[in-house]
Amino acid sequence: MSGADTLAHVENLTVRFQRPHPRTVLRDISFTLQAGRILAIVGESGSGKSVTGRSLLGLAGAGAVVTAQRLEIVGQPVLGLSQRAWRRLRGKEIGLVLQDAMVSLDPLRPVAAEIGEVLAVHDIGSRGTRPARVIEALTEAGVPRPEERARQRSGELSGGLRQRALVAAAIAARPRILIADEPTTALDPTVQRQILDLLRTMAERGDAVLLITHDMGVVSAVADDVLVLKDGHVIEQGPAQDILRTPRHAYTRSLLAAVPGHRSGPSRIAETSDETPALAVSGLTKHYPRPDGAPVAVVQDISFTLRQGRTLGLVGESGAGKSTVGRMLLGMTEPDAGAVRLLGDPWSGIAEPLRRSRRAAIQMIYQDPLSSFDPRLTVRDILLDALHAAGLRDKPAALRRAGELLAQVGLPERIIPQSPRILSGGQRQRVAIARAIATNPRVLICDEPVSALDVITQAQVLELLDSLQKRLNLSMVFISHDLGVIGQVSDDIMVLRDGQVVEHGAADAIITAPKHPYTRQLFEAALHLPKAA
Amino acid sequence: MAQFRDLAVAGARRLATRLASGLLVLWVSVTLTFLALQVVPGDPVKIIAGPGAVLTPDAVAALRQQFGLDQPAVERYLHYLLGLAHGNLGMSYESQQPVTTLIFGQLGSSVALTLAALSVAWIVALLGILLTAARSPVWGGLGRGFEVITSALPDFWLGLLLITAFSFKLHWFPAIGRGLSGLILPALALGIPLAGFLGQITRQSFEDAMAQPFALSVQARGASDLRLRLRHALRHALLPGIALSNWSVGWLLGASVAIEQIFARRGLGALILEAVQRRDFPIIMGSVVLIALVYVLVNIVTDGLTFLVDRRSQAGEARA
Amino acid sequence: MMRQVPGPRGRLLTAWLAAATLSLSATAAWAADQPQSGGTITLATFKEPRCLDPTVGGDVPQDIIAHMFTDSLISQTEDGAYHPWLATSWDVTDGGLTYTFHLRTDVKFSDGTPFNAAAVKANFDHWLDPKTGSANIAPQLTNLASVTAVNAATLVVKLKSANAFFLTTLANPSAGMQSPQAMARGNTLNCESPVGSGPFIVQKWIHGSEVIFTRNPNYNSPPPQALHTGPAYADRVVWKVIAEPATRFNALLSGEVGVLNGLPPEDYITAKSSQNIAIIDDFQPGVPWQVDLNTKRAPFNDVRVRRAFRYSLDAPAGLRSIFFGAYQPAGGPLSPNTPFYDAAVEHAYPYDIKAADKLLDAAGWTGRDAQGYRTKNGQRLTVHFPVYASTQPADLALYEQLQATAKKAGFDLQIEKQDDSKVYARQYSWDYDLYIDYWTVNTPGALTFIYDSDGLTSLDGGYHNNEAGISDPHLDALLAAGPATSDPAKQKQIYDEAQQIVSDDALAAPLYVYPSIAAFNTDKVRDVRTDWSVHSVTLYDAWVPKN
Amino acid sequence: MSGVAIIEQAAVADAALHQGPARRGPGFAVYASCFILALVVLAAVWPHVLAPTDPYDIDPTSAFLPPSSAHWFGTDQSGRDAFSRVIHGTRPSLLIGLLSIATALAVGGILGLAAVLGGRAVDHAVARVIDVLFAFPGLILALICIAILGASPVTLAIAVGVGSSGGYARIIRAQGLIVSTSGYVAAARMLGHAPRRILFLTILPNIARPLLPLFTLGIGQCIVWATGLSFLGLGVQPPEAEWGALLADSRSYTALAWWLTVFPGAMIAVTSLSLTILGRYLQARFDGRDAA
Repeated sequence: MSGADTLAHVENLTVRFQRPHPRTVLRDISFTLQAGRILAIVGESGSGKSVTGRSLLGLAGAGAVVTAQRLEIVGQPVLGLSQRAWRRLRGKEIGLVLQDAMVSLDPLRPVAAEIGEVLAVHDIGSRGTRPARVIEALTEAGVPRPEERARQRSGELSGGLRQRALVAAAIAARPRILIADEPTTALDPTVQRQILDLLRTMAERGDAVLLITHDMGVVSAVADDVLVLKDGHVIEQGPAQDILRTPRHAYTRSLLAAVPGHRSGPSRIAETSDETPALAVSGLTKHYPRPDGAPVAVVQDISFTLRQGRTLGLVGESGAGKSTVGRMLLGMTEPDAGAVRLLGDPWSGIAEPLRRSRRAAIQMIYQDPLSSFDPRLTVRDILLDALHAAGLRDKPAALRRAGELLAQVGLPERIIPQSPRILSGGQRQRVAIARAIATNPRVLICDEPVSALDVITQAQVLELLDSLQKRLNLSMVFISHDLGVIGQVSDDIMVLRDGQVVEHGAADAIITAPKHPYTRQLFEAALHLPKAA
Repeated sequence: MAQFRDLAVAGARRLATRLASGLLVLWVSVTLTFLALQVVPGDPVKIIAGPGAVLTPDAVAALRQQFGLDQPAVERYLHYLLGLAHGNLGMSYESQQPVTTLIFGQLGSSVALTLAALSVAWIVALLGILLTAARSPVWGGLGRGFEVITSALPDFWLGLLLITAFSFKLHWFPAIGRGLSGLILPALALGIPLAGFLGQITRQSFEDAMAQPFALSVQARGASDLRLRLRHALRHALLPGIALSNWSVGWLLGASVAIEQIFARRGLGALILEAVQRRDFPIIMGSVVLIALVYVLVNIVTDGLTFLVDRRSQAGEARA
Repeated sequence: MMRQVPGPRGRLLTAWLAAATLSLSATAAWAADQPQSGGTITLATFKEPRCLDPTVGGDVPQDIIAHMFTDSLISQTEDGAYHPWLATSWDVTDGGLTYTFHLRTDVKFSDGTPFNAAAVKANFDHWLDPKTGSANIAPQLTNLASVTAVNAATLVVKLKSANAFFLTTLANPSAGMQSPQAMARGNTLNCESPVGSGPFIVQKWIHGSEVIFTRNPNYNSPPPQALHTGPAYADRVVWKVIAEPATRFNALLSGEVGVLNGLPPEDYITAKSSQNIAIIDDFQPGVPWQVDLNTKRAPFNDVRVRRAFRYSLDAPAGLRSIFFGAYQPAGGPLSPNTPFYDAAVEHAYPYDIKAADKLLDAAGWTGRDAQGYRTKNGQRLTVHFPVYASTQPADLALYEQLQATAKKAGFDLQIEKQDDSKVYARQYSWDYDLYIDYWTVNTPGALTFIYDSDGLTSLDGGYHNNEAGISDPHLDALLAAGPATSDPAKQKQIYDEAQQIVSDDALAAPLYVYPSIAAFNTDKVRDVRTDWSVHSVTLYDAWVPKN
Repeated sequence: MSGVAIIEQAAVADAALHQGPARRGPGFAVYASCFILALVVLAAVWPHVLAPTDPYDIDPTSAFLPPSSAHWFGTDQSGRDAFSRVIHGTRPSLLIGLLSIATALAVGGILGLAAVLGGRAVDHAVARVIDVLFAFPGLILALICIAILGASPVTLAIAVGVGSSGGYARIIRAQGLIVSTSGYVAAARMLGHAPRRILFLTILPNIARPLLPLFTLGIGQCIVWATGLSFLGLGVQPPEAEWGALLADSRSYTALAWWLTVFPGAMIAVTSLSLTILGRYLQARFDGRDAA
């Protein structure tokens, strides 16, 4: 590649931190950013990928010691640059897009002020011409009705618009380099797709994009080149096509394997139609009052039957009513209309004391397991409490059982006296699962159980759920916005939108031949890995 | 334009809510105080007549009638509420002057001191924050230490030290000075401990704001540290402190009781202290009324300040 | 003077003796300067009155205020002689039952109302009106029969019985003449802005802070003792309240305040050594600052215990350390400058723990408990001493010292600091063993107020003057005989015996003579005098030197 | 080409990178505070150990002696040893502080729990009361309480407690709302536990968790307030050596005997400061555990 197109040179970049204790977070990373190309840095959290991006901005963090053989941005060596000189580069030559615009844009200031700031700081345009440039940047970022949006604050915008506004702020001064740090994480698939397309457009216009992500799906969607990082070291580096198709390194392969995808093949359980369904739901409806008092249907007329040992995937974008359905299935929220039957007996519309004795049969796994643990309790207390609820009050027996449960979820027994707070995210979720199965439930409601986890952990937890389901003959309702995950775990899929069922049927059928346009749109937006060579 | 109209409507609605809840607060405080004062033993006539006054039964009856003490409690209560509605808070037992006159006579001095102390508190707190918050651990430690130490300082002790050192010994300030020069020391004595409290709260939110991703975004745009602090983090940092304005003003009113004694200032604190010492119930009731009004007023000002700093909530209400 | 007023006793009756003793060294320095008109005098004192009308209630600060804006009917000099003031002369007839006053006719109150006999009658009516609630003048006029305005210049007052102190009462500043038109407005308004014919006019009362006076430009009625005639020199007088002693004194040092009424004792030495501070250093006649011993209940119902208590107190030591010698110790029932003061009882009770121990042993208080207090039948020798929450710190410190020495004799002296109203309530119900008392009065008749059995009867409201609760027919007889005779030798004999009885019975423990200490900053004001009647500060002759 | 080092000082994004500040152990300040508080407690329980001189023993001949080796804090107007008086003043001051905070937490706890457990209507009403109580000048509320109850150390403590209860009621209510709507309470319900078990084993213990740091912080504040009222003459009886009363006594002598003002006040400040530092530390530990 010609030097003229190289917008950034990075040779043997090493970053050390002195606080709170000395450690090296990045060691000898080298790469270049080329005009018109997207370089993706992939890694799990703690791999050093964010620090890499921030080092290019001179913002590696407090107490960071950044060294390199060569560090050039748009032809200018930047090592040893004064803060003042760095400021001239930031925003003007390099733009930064962070993960969540809700917190990455100043929530107190209108979007226009945020975008305009970069122009004001670099003295681009005049007070009079800047508003026009702000509108232009918003338009470039694909924001419809930019004049109106410019007046709003980030909190008043939808997730997608907000993220575009953030992009607009990053490109307003027309930097040649754009660093996008997890720009689509936690976004709904359709929005994610739009943002990635936007990055692609930037690259095609001749800018260089450094995309930082943990998701191989995102890499495969837009990246030209890939750099795989682990613990501050480069594992693998090269053109995206090569690495995605023929990963040389085992770590890269595990990252790729962790991307959830459709598990093809027939359902696992032989169908026995006369069996009592685990859950039978008919005409489930729930309204909530709007601030002005008028009721809004959050869930409308949902019916399904969950057969024992099977998994129903409940998918939809945020606000689709998935979680409300989950709460009604759990008997935590009473439906306004319709009924839930659990294992053949009425479950909704009965008195709480009646329900209480049967609660053991239906348990839940949360997105954020930590918040579901009493902060005073250790793993042991948590499990004993659950076993107490299940009727096991003999302490030695309960302790033995707790050990078995930990073994079942693949946790070492030594964590039993520990507080969940000091466990990793994956371990916490396993404790939550152990607690859920402690009562010998028949049904598990999983509400986004892996959304907050790293890809590899996510894969492991999904595998654990799968094996437990088989072993314990659990029936599951699996709620997620992630089509990949839903596709992987579900026997049946129900697609929700604005509280209504869009499509409902066997997973295979829906994935391979979605009927409803919305379902199709969802699937088109979803990211897929290229088939391995 | 529609947006502005919505805002105005929302603002007016909020104002109305504040006033209505203020009325409620006023009524509840007056009623509770009235009830509480009923159980205090002792005959108010003794207080009215003054210590050791020679009272004939006629005189007692005259005083009872004059102060409405010959009526049953319920009637006195209704009478008080009626008077309150007309801005009449009754007569002081002690000085036999209208309570409103006495309170208004002290108001100017108290308002001046409260505003001066609030200014001192905010200036000291914000200077400390801007200089030391979200900087190196040494600076942060210094700032934090200053805040913890000042917030633990007894205001009346600080006042004694200040007046002894700067007025009695060094003669930099007058002992009983009026006007600005007399305001400085008491405002410092009140403002410095309050600055410690405000500083702690503000530092927390300032450092939180500086650790938010948007702060990184701002820096990535090439903005200077000062710009980040002043234009972004400070706004966020101000909010919790502003929300505590009512508490701050309440704290100042309370602390001013001792400070006014030390600096020989007149003001509401001194008035209330005397009323309590002499069991001058009408003044106590009047003070409660005044405090309830201050509560409403400060709430409205707080709303206004919050709106200046953070228009999100109002905008949200306007849309709803 | 002007100490904290502990209770109803803080009334100034009339004095025979004047004070106005200026510190000579301070006088010499500026004696050559000539008085000049103009300027503002700031006077600071420790307590704000409830009302500016001196007869509503009746408290020490009100007397000073009365001096500013009123003139009295007659005046007194230090020799005890009566002199004309608003009354040019008077005749006493009918064996002391009829007083005929001849009044000036050229005096106007500052609101323009003329001063005349009708106005004087209106004042008498005002004093006696229950609504006024006069606690100082009205009780002294209980034997009044009638007041008649014969014509504009002549007033006749008839008494039911002879009263040697009647003119004394009229010379009291509290009995200053007020405008009938102003008094007719009712207490509320008259308290705010009373009107008299005095050298200054009440302009504004800023409650809690200050009273502002302006010069009365038409003033033509100074008493004969004044140094000049015509209007006062100062344009304005700001009468400030500064409760905090240290602040008050430092304001004087810095010149923010020109005159200090009530020099804090702890600052006495500093004031004395300051070049520009003049001290008016005197004490007042009457009954000294003392604690009355309640003889109506144990333990002070036993005279041996009372005497033991007196032996156990070492007030002079406390006065030296706390009051820096500014206050003089007192030992007898009357202050040394009171007529018929008997020096024989001054040192009747020196500090003598052994004597106290002996008396207490004899009285049966032989036990000692763990804390070292004496007991009798399992009862601790406890002495309850309610004091006002508003007590000045120096006094409190003195009581604490008394507490400490009394403990050595085995007394558990409990200083019970309470709200003023609560302390009054305890006085009303005899719920105390010690009670603070003093009378600033220039006659031995002060003893009558305190020890006559008439004083046992509670005035309405429960207040009783005889706080010791003593009812001794012989003492009553002596106290009645005193004012009735006009033979000085006889009077001396009577009052000597009375003082002996009070001292022997240990009805009260005197602590110090009531001080009359004022101070002024000579850079800011000159010719501050204490009044020719009751020692309170007067500013009629005072003037502001030009720098 | 040699590597050039850039050392950044900007603290920005620190938290973003490190997922919050590392949990800090108790630093020097915390240890120092604990040491001082240990001394304070010692002074309260066995004052004679620290100050053998009788605090009430007067000696008018040695009044107003400046600090010396014989009298560390000098002597007062009656020649009493000021150090001894300050040390002996610890017990009443501390007791008043403890009784105040106990009252404050009791009143605050009753209001806060009533709001949390009483249902929506009760919460609405109580929340209003709490708001007013919080904004009402605590010291003036305390003054009014004293006007009603009369002045004594106990009523002083109760008055300060009532006066400061608004803040505690607020915190307890807020904590109560967090707990009762928390995931773990929902989880306990979903496990099928009886409501009473959830209330006593989950909700109440978790509401009580922040009380220890609050209590610690609160004593310091209550001591400052109570000494303030005592300073105004509304507290202990003479000659009791309570810190506020000592300060009040010293007022007349500030220009003459600075030591009488400086030491009792410093004692209040240092005690309050130590309690604040310890309380903040406990609070940070508590928050850290919650947030992690």
